Amino acid sequence: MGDTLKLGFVLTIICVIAAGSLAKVYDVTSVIIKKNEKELDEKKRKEIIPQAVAFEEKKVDGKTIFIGKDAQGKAIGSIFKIAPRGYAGPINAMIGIDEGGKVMAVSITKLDQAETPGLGTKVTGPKFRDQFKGKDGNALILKKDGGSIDAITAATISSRAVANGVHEGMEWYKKAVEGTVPIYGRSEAEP
Amino acid sequence: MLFAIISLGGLGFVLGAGLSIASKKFAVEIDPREEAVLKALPGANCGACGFPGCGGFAAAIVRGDAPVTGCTAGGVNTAKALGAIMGVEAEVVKKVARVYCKGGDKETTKKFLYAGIPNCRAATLIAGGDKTCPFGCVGLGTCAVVCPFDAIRMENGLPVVDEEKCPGCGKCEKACPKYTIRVVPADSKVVVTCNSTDKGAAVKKYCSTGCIGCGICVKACPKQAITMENSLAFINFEKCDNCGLCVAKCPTKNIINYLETGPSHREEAA
Amino acid sequence: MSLWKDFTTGIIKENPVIVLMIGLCPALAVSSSANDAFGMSIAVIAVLLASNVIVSLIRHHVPDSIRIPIFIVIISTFVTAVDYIIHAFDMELYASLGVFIPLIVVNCIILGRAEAFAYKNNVLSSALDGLGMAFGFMLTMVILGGIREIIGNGTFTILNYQFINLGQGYNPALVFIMPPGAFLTIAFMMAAHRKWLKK
Amino acid sequence: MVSNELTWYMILMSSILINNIVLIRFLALCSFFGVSNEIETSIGMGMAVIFVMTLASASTWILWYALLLPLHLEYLRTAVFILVIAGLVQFVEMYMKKALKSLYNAMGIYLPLITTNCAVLAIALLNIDYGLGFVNSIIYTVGVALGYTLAIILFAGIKERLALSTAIPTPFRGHPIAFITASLMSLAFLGFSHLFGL
Amino acid sequence: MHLLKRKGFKGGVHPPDGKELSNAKAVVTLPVPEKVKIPLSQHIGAPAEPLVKVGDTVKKGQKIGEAQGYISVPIHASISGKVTALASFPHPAGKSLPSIQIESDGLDEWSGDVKENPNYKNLLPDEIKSIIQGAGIVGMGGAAFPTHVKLSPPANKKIDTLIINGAECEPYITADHRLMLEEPDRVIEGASIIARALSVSNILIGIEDNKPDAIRAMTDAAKNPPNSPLSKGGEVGISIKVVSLKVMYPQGGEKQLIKAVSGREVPSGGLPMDIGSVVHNVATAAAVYDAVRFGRPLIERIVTISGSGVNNPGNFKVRSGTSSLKLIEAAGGLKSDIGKVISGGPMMGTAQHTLDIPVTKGMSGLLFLPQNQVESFASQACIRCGRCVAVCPMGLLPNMLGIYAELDRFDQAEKANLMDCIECGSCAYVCPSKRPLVHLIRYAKADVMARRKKAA
Amino acid sequence: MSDEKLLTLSSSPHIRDGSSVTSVMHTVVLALSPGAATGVYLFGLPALATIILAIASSVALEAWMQWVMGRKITIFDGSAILTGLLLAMNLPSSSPWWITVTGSAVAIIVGKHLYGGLGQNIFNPALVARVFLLISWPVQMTSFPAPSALLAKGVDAVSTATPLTNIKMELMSHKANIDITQLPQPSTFDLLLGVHGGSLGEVPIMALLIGGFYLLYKRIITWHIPISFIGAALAFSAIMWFVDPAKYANPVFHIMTGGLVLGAFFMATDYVTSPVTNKGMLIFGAGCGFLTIVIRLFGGYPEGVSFAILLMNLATPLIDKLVTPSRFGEAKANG
Ligand SMILES: Cc1cc2nc3c(=O)[nH]c(=O)nc-3n(C[C@H](O)[C@H](O)[C@H](O)COP(=O)(O)O)c2cc1C
Ligand SMILES: Cc1cc2nc3c(=O)[nH]c(=O)nc-3n(C[C@H](O)[C@H](O)[C@H](O)COP(=O)(O)O)c2cc1C
Ligand SMILES: Cc1cc2nc3c(=O)[nH]c(=O)nc-3n(C[C@H](O)[C@H](O)[C@H](O)COP(=O)(O)O)c2cc1C
Ligand SMILES: Cc1cc2nc3c(=O)[nH]c(=O)nc-3n(C[C@H](O)[C@H](O)[C@H](O)CO)c2cc1C
Ligand code: SF4
Ligand code: SF4
Ligand code: SF4
Ligand code: SF4
Ligand code: FES
Repeated sequence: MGDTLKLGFVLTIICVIAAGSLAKVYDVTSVIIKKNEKELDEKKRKEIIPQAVAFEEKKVDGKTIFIGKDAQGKAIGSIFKIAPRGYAGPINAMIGIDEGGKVMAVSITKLDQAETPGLGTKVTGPKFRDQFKGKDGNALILKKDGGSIDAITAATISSRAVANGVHEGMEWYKKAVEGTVPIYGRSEAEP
Repeated sequence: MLFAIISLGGLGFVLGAGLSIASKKFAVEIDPREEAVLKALPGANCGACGFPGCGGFAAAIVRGDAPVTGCTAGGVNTAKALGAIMGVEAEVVKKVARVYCKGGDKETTKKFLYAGIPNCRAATLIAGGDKTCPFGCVGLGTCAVVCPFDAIRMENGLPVVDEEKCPGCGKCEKACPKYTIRVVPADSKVVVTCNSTDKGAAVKKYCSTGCIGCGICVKACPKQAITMENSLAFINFEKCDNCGLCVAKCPTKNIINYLETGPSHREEAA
Repeated sequence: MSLWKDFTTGIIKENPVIVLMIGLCPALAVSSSANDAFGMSIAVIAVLLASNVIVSLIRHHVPDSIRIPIFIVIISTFVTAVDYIIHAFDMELYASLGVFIPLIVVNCIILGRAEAFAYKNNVLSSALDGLGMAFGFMLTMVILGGIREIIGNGTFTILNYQFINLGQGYNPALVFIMPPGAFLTIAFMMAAHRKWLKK
Repeated sequence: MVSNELTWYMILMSSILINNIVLIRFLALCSFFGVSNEIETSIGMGMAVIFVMTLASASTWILWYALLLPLHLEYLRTAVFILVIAGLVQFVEMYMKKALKSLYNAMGIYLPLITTNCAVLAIALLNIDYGLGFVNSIIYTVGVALGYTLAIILFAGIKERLALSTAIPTPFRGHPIAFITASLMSLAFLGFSHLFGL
Repeated sequence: MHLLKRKGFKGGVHPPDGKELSNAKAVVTLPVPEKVKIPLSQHIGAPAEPLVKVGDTVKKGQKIGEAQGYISVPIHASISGKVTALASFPHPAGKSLPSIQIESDGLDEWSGDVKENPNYKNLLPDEIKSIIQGAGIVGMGGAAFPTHVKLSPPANKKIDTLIINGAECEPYITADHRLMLEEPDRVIEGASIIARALSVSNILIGIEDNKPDAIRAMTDAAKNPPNSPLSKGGEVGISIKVVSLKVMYPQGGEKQLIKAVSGREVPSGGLPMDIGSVVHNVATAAAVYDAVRFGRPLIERIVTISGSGVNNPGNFKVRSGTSSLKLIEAAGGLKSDIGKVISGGPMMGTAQHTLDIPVTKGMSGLLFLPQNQVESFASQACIRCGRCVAVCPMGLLPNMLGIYAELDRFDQAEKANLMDCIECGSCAYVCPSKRPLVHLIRYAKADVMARRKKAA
Repeated sequence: MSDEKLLTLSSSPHIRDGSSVTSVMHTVVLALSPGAATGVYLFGLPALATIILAIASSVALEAWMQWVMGRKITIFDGSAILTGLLLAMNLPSSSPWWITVTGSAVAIIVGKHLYGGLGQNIFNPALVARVFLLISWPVQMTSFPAPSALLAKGVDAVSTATPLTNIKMELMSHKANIDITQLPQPSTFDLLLGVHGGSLGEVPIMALLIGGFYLLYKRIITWHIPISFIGAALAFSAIMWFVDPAKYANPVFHIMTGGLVLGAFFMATDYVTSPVTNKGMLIFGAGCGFLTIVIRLFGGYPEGVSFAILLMNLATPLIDKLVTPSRFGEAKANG
């Protein structure tokens, strides 16, 4: 029995040391991780609306949108997520829409999708994404479908998914958000 | 932090204590000697011991089902090592494979053209093999194929054993349909390399080097080590002291003295 | 001399992945680009070195019957630490290595070395052995990842620096960055290694 | 990707065929290559994996949601999980060896191999990462283990045939040709990719 | 007209039969040879022991070799004359084996032991069996298994059917065909005697339907058996039925024949008697008739000499021990470029290395193939086409047996039912990779048999 | 020591049926030629170039491999020609040369000779190559020039989608009201002749069927695999069609499109990679047919024949192990 206790004891000590050190590592790194994650999100939003200095989070119709504001606190655009179904699952994109109801930018990072590498993943490239800039309405769908977006060769499905996603996002935005969100010139001081 | 220490520590304690209890409660005896034996074996997994690989042999030794001398591949040293582990004295003689036929392609006649599998045992299923001599080496090299130590090569339709590589595992002997390759004590160097018990006249018809049973060697041997059995000279290893006097006398040059051929010399020195 | 041998065996003669065939999972799973492969190797080096050293240090105080759980605790501590550190400093690498960082715990190389070497040898030897094995792992990983990335993507990137870019004219063979390509590449590496060692 | 929204047979399809743990996800490779020389042993290995994985998934899931998460000890996850798995396997092995000799001979001898089988830990972790409920975790685990069993049995069949071939070029004999085979198996399994939109 | 499935079995092949070379040639009885070399081993089982010395004079039909044990038969002089040698001579089996050489005195006198038995119809089964054994009768269908053994099943095996094998499925061989055509009565009578020895009343005679004339002759003979021994004396009447069989090699294989004529399947590893059947060749039946009716031992048989290597193929009745050189002469000599000589048919026969071999009781034919018909040995890896599997009449996997044998994996081969193989050669015949499957199988069988013997 | 001419001795049987590996392979090549010729007729010179290049590179690579390994060079046994031809028939007629050559290399080196050459491989070499190429270069491997008249320049011919791709695209659009019956598709007659987009050798169904029946007639192949393959595909697609004709195409359409006929008669029947017993072949064929339809209807790829055959190839050793012929005398052994 003494032996048993001894073994248990040794292992306990090791575990205690391990747990202690892990707790320490966690304490140190978790702060950095949280900061990094926040910065990353911020960075993404900044990329979509570079002029914005601050973002306001708002829930509309069950969806989170971020309203970007300039130095004067004026709303200059909104950012929200879309997740159209692509070739291999959802493509988690973010789009920004300016005060005139036109697309400011579409952001899709490599981590946001699972399309075929070298094929569907091309939707993450600027060449495809930048086509959406400054467009609205039916211009947002693929040329094949009557719009103005060029599909990626041999990845029509992914391209169409993104285009339709952006288009539907825009429709939703117009319907649900317009009027409830104070952009379009009206400024509102922060409380 | 506190929770962390308590939970992981607790888990550690439970596991440590639990495992130690369990290992006692469920203990199953494993013989440490088995591991030691396995380590002492050469690990060629040749199977010559008759067990499935070295592991099987090790288990058998520990069970007492196999002798410590069972590993022919390992030779004397292995046997000694195993003897030390198992606490028994090993007594082994170094063995080697020797070819008991000297009638290659050049010396012998064929009775037909063989069209079949290049395997000596398979070939003897067809009219006993294509050589006119019913006792001679078939020459298709099955012994060389089965040798796990790559110690046999074929020359002039006969196997040649590299004594240095051959540990005397006996696989070739088992594979040979004619018993023309045999594992014998390595220090018996003078060998009658014929297997034919036909009468001299018959042998002469089909082989220019076969033993014709003339008996000259019997007379030449100062040790009375040679006897004539069924028209074939037979050397008793126990009596023969490798003097080689018979070699010079044999009219068909059938007797070979391995002392004078390469590899065995060096081995003797070592 | 013997120390040098402790170090080099792991790199070539007993290369963990292509000779000992251990630690295969991370080697194949995170080698679709040289960058990931490199990052993974660094993580493995850190864990392997640290665990070998610690195990070797405490080896006289470890009761035989619970050595495995003790090793596991030690290793998993380092692995978790490495996991958090990567998470903190390279988000993208963290995302692509994914579940394979915690899996370093069960990577047979680490436990295997702890058990087979560090548990029986002094600290210096163990450290060198760990380093050698880890470098062997890294070498295989970078070559494997490099081949796969060059053929399958037309690029070769380490630490986010692009060394090779075959450009637009090259049509990458996508299969190389997919699962079959990993198995295929490592098979050829093994065969080449054998052929090379035989000579 | 597996999630709680999928029906049970979709989870199975995904884990057995589409994301086959060995051929597509690269887990459990050591035993896949090591214990696949005969169909019979590979079946034993498969059974052992199914058993251990299910046990491990269930216990780690409970530990996570009942202990680590409430106490905010997420960072102990790896250490706790692997300890529990290792301990579990060792208990099971010892118990079987003593009490269930015939079962032990059929699959117990493969148990130690499983401790270091990264798939067991991986699935325990993935159950958490995917946020699967308890039942879905078990379904997913069983699916993964079945996928492993399927792959290793097919592989063992092929390897038995390869063992009868004396014509494989020397540098490729043994492991390299086994990897080539795994590569081509994986190629064939890519045919299942995106099955049912998964 | 083939609405009804013709009688046959599963698998099999259709080699070109070459029978047209000799099936229209009536049997020619060769003159008494001046010298015979009679091997002491002409059957399966222990060889006979010689009863004569060099210099002894012997008469035709005199016993010159004594059977050794139960599975063995005596050997008889096939000519009258003087014993001139007791030595080893080439034997169709390939090696040289002990034989008795007799030089003829030209008289061809029967030994006094040979006595007619006009009352043979009243013989009891045991008496018939001992006459058959004493006459040295062995199966003439190829295997040369002592006939009396097959007639004495253990008490627990109830035999209800006698099957007479007139299939003669081997290409080229026409000896049985001519026998059935020319002397159907002898066959029917012999079959009836065997039936009586076995106490069965049901005789089925299987003949491939490429021999319609033989089927007709046998059917006629069977319809009114000249003096059927069993129909007399108040015992049960016997029924003799001729069954026409699908032409398919190896229809004459015992197990295949039984399956075809009676639908019964001999269990794996079993014997025909396990399912109440006994099979005998037509020539065996005729020999039984000669022995029981006339007291004559088995000293002559019909041999087909054929193949495109001989000038004049034909069927010859010859004394056992006659040199094959005599037969060649009778068949008009050889064309120059003979490459292969086969005792028996091309599918199962044994290749010979000399032209001078003695005729034995089991030799149904001698085949001479010119060099350009000799198959060269150029085998490749198995391409797994499955043809061998499809044709194997025993339902085996010949491709796997071959591979196992090649790798010396005899245990695996044995598990794959190696020992069920009847060595019919169908598999090797169809293999596009020209794999020597039968040779490989024999190689493996030899090993398994040696091990079984050692274990026993 | 003597000059006397010796007789030859071998084991029985002493006669052979005259078939040989070479003659078998050449017969299959002959049987494929109507299909290949129609392919060339439909897609013009580029198709011819692809065929010639595939065959030439396969044969050359086989010779090279055998030379490197120090083996006997057996390029004239026809198996490399056949592999090359079948590979070409599985490619779009417009394949760039490097795709064709890479395909041959994968087929001959990885698919065949690493396993030890003819008879030893586990997977169908041509299909290994095709799937390898499809996954590596999906753009090139799924761009099919429209068929045009003889000698048309394929280079600038318009690309068309195959009938199966049409359907897959519709399904993948995730629209609410999918109705594939409304899609423009070639007529049955055009399908028979092969006047639509697709790999150069898979479209001419009629010509392929002629070749397939020739193989059956010559007894190079047996009916088991083609019939069970097509039968299973027919049965399973019919069930799904009854379930929802708007989402699942009718069974006849399934048989006549894609590589099903080519696969069923010429590729699934490859001796080396399919089971040896008739029962095994039935299981194998049925598995191929079922998996083909599963992949077509529910998978990510429009076409599933290649994958289905490869998947069944990898089950072949197991099938051969489990499904053995009924042994003579076994059934009644205990009865
Ligand atoms: C291996 C493979 C991967 C594919 N991956 C994608 C993909 O990621 N995104 C996509 O839209 N289509 C993908 N496809 C679908 C085809 O490329 C399909 O033919 C294409 O989407 C049709 O577009 P096209 O009309 O531009 O040729 C893939 C196809 C294959 C064979
Ligand atoms: C493949 C094969 C083919 C045979 N063909 C014949 C045949 O055509 N005619 C025949 O009488 N016996 C043939 N036999 C021998 C029979 O199996 C059986 O031994 C014989 O008919 C028994 O009669 P017996 O003892 O009178 O010879 C063949 C045997 C085998 C294995
Ligand atoms: C194209 C084709 C299809 C066939 N289909 C069948 C079939 O579905 N069922 C069947 O029993 N026989 C079918 N047969 C008949 C076979 O050729 C053969 O008669 C039968 O399979 C017997 O073969 P077995 O000796 O392997 O039993 C078919 C023949 C051909 C040429
Ligand atoms: C009926 C038949 C079908 C064949 N099909 C293929 C095939 O689909 N692909 C291929 O590479 N070889 C095929 N071959 C050729 C040959 O079997 C192939 O090269 C071997 O797989 C190589 O070992 C076929 C041969 C035959 C007789
Ligand atoms: S006579 Fe002797 S040496 Fe000559 S071949 Fe025969 S056994 Fe060999
Ligand atoms: S010694 Fe025996 S096995 Fe070796 S080649 Fe001669 S006959 Fe064959
Ligand atoms: S395996 Fe035997 S029984 Fe079967 S076909 Fe071949 S020789 Fe005949
Ligand atoms: S017939 Fe020949 S090539 Fe075909 S499966 Fe049988 S052994 Fe192999
Ligand atoms: S099983 Fe995954 S690394 Fe060994």
